[in-house]
Amino acid sequence: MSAAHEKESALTIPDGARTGGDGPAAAATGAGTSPAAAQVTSSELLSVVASRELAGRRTVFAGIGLPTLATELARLTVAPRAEVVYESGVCGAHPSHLPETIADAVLITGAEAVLSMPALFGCVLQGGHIDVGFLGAAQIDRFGNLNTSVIGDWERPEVRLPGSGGGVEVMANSREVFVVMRRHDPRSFVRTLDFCTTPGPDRALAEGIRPLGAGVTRVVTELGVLAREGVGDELRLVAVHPGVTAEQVRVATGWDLKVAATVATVAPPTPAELRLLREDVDPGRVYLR
Amino acid sequence: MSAAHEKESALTIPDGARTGGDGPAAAATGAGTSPAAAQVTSSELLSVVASRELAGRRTVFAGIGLPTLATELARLTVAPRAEVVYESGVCGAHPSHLPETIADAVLITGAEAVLSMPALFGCVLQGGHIDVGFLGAAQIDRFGNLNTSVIGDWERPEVRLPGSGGGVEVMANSREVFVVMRRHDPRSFVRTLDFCTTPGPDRALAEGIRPLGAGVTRVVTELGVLAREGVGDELRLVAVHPGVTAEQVRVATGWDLKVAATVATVAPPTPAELRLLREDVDPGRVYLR
Amino acid sequence: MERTTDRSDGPDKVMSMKAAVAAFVQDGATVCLEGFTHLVPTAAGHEIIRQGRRDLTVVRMTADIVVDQMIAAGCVAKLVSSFVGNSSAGSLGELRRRLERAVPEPLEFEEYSHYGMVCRYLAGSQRLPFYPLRSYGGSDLPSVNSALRKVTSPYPGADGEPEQIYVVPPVNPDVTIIHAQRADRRGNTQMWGLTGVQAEAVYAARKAVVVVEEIVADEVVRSDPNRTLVPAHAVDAVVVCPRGAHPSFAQGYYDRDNAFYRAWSHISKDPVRLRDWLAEWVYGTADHAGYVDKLGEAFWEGLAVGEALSEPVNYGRRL
Amino acid sequence: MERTTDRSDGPDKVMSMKAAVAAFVQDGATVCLEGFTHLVPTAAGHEIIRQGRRDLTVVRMTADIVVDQMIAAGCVAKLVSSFVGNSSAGSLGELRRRLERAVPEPLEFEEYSHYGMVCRYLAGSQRLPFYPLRSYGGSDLPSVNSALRKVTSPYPGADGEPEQIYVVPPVNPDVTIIHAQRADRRGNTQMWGLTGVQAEAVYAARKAVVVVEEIVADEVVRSDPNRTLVPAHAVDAVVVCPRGAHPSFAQGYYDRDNAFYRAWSHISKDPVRLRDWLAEWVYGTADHAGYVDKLGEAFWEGLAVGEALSEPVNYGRRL
Repeated sequence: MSAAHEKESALTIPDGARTGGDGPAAAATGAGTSPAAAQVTSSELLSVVASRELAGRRTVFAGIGLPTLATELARLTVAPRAEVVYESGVCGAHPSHLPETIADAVLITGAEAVLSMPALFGCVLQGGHIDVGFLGAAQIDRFGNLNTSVIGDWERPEVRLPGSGGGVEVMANSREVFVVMRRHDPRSFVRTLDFCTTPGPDRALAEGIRPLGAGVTRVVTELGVLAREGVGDELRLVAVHPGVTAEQVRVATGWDLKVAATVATVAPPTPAELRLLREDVDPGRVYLR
Repeated sequence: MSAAHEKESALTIPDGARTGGDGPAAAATGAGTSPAAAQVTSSELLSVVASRELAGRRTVFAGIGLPTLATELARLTVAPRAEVVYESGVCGAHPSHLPETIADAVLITGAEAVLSMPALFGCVLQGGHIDVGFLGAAQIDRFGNLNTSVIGDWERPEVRLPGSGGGVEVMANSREVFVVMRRHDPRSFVRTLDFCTTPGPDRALAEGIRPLGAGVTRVVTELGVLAREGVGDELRLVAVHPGVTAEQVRVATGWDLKVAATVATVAPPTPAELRLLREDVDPGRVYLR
Repeated sequence: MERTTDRSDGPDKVMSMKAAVAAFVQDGATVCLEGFTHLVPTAAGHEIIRQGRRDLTVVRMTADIVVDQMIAAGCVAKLVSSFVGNSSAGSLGELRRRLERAVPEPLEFEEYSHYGMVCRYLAGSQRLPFYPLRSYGGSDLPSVNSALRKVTSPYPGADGEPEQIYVVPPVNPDVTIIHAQRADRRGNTQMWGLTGVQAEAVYAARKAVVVVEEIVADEVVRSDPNRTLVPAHAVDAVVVCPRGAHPSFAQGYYDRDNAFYRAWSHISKDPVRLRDWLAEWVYGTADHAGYVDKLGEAFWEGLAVGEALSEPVNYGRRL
Repeated sequence: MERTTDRSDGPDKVMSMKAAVAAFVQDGATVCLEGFTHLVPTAAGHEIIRQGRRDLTVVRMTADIVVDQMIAAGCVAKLVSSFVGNSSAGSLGELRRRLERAVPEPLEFEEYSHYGMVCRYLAGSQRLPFYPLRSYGGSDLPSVNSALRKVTSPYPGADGEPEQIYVVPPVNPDVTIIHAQRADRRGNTQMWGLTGVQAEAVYAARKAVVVVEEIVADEVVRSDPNRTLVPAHAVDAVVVCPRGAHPSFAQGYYDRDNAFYRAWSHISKDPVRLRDWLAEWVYGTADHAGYVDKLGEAFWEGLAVGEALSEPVNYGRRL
């Protein structure tokens, strides 16, 4: 099974921890994390970095896993009023247990509202009520266009992936989109997508369709953070994790990656962030393993 | 106030009884009803005749008043499985009291389903689930096109009527439409509508729009019954009440009314029909006065 | 592992009717008031009258008593509607004078059918450029309403030929005001009985005000999330206003005042009587609580309803 | 005056799963199975397998385990879907073999996004020639799915220029099968928790089968008419099949069998193991009651849920 195929959906970040092989050791020895981060798992690192990007955001369309962890952490830190809207139609969930899927029964019991699919996709998402949508992908290109359909040719693919789910709609209708990619390598960060399932606004505009949002504005990876302002803009490296160089990121990227004039170093997760994440958000370490 | 304006809606038959002046005496002395019908009010007569036309029909889209009485009576006689769907969204009502409006609280309590407007108009009506829609109108023409908007010019009308309500949709989407017109006179049965609010299928087709149903197939009046098969067909007189002549009906009609080769005489309401209507359907005589 | 913390935060949006109308209804605005016979936001309309708003475009499927009152009070420059009548009880006197004789001044009127209005809300709520519907073919309505247009389907019709269909444009009111049975303080709104097109009208609007019979504890709302037809993220203000739908009704709270519907046909027929009515019942009351008091408890007892409780359903709890 | 008679008639539509599938699912038919993770009509899919249906076009937003099983059993010629994966648990082995290597034979696949599928149901349920949505601009999906087309809006866009938008065609399945918590004998169907697109999928279909956890008395349904998402007039058959959504869940009745979701990725990866599974659990059981018994009560206790009752609401009674 290819790495790409491990995703559960376009809305769920592939979580290596859940299929084994990505514990603290992997993070510590992987991409050259600093000593300070050595006790931090890859899941924790990505969750913390993504949470910081949610400052000031209100409505987040997210799948289970890292996006939910990031949003829950953000609610405790930089975005106290952030609300997760789930693709299943749940708004204002107050789960008694950490949910295992976006449709987990514990998300429904005690929720503030459960919407039908037409209301969720039509009124909430297409209606423009989502500030940030989280997406994952098998492949991403320099403009943040995404492939979640196939590796290889669509008609006879090498790997058949799950497809769009609501990914096309999240991209077209959220004000901005965050992508979390655990693996940062040239197989995933590609010059040309095998298939564009989920187009960003540049591709839409080229076809004469006016999108609502900016498309992908943040890509958080094991190596750093790529950013993009909106229409016409390319992803560029704006931050690296401690110990990672810009050149390492460029080599791991399948196109000629632009690098910001000043590349920041991502501040390692603070003790406070880690404590909240570990003790409050996911005390059972369902996703933080 | 013009007679035309007394309608509560396109879905409600004007009920003279409710504004006074149409008791048994009026019916008896009005249009030359037979001695046998002398004890029968106009409301009762129209309800009974309309109920018979519902034989075999299942779903009836109806307003309060005569259409409801007719459908309730039909459920007890010729159409035991007939169900009224109300414009307010109520399906399978089991009211504790006779409802005074299509939105009466007693229609909701104990109902089988209450639908939103998008579901009612989109799925039930436009979706093609209605066998018979009942409509009223200020004016009707020979093809069953209806005016419920204005008497006179739309921009500065002599009388402003309530307008379509859901009448346009009932006509466009019901398999057939029954019209009950208490008053049969040239002011209501007109050669040319002042304004066509609610077009039958002929007018729709002339514009290249393909309607679902047959349009108006029955018009029940104080004088008799007009019928029409569907697209391309004109209303023609098929039955008269006892004591009424075809010529009387033609004189009361604003166009050169076609008359069927054989004009039947409407069988007067039977004692059984009257008993059901009076004792079971409307024991409080809310609409039967 | 059971989680021990819960974060029911988010802003409290409760404000007075006076403050909500002052904040969200500006002169010249497009104001949608929805509620199909049931849960008509009458009290909000009265507060708009009290605050003397002008040049409003009012969007409402069934333009009924509250619209006639707002027109008479001089608040309304334009009406967008699919039924302009006093329900089953007769006429709207002021509206007819305006449309038939431009007395005391003209009223702009945009006429639809019910589903045309529903589709405008659907398009507005879904941010669509248009919404198709199988109405209007052969009608004279498109001749007096240029918003009713046609598109050709890119798929062949049932007969293999190209197919045309009418469409309506979205409506995106500056503010939508609805009345509901209950909400929590952050605006999660629950309604039952006839629910009409209120959820879509809220989502179509730039701002939304929900007027409720009562604010309930978060736990009440959260015991039945499927009953929440309007989630908090779509709501800007929650106004507590018991009996605010009178003379219409609130299922399970009070019944319809049919006598007043019948009376309105007479009151509104006479411009002087209509203005006297407004002076006494709207301008003469400080707010809806004053209107309710003025009607008196004996009156409200006449509209009281008994109990018919829904059977609870089980949402389940992880063991 | 209070009325003393009531007429709760209409046809009883209760039938066995065997009879319902025999009557409503024909070889070559377009069969919609809906339920978004929640209330997946698994038992119906298994009965379709037992009866050996062939050449079906299956329409389902989230093609998951039951679809993989139906494909493996040779029932499916074509799949119309917007997500082909084993939920959060991995892969659908049979589906991947078909699409990646045409092993043991090809499978026709029509790919959409979720909202594209929703809009196909909306168009189908509303008898529209198409439904517009703000998706697909710039996507490669239209290059592999010619059903995705564009129309030009007859209204100018926000910038005053003409505006194009993608549309999808209606889907009108020969039969839609859904699973729900409860219905009355005539088909008034009540669901809570995630309700997805089931109501629209039913209205879009020529025939509709509702599978329920339980049949309840008319009075239970009628105590809460707003909970009825599918009225009787849209339903052709009611099948009582407790635990018929396993391995998915029924809110308030039993929880999701997450272990089986995870197991399916392994089972389906091996064609022999997959066929053994079908032999044992589908062909080897006479009906869903047999499947339920075979799993055993201890198993079901593991999926049991506790009580979290909705607060009743008052519908009111005229005094």
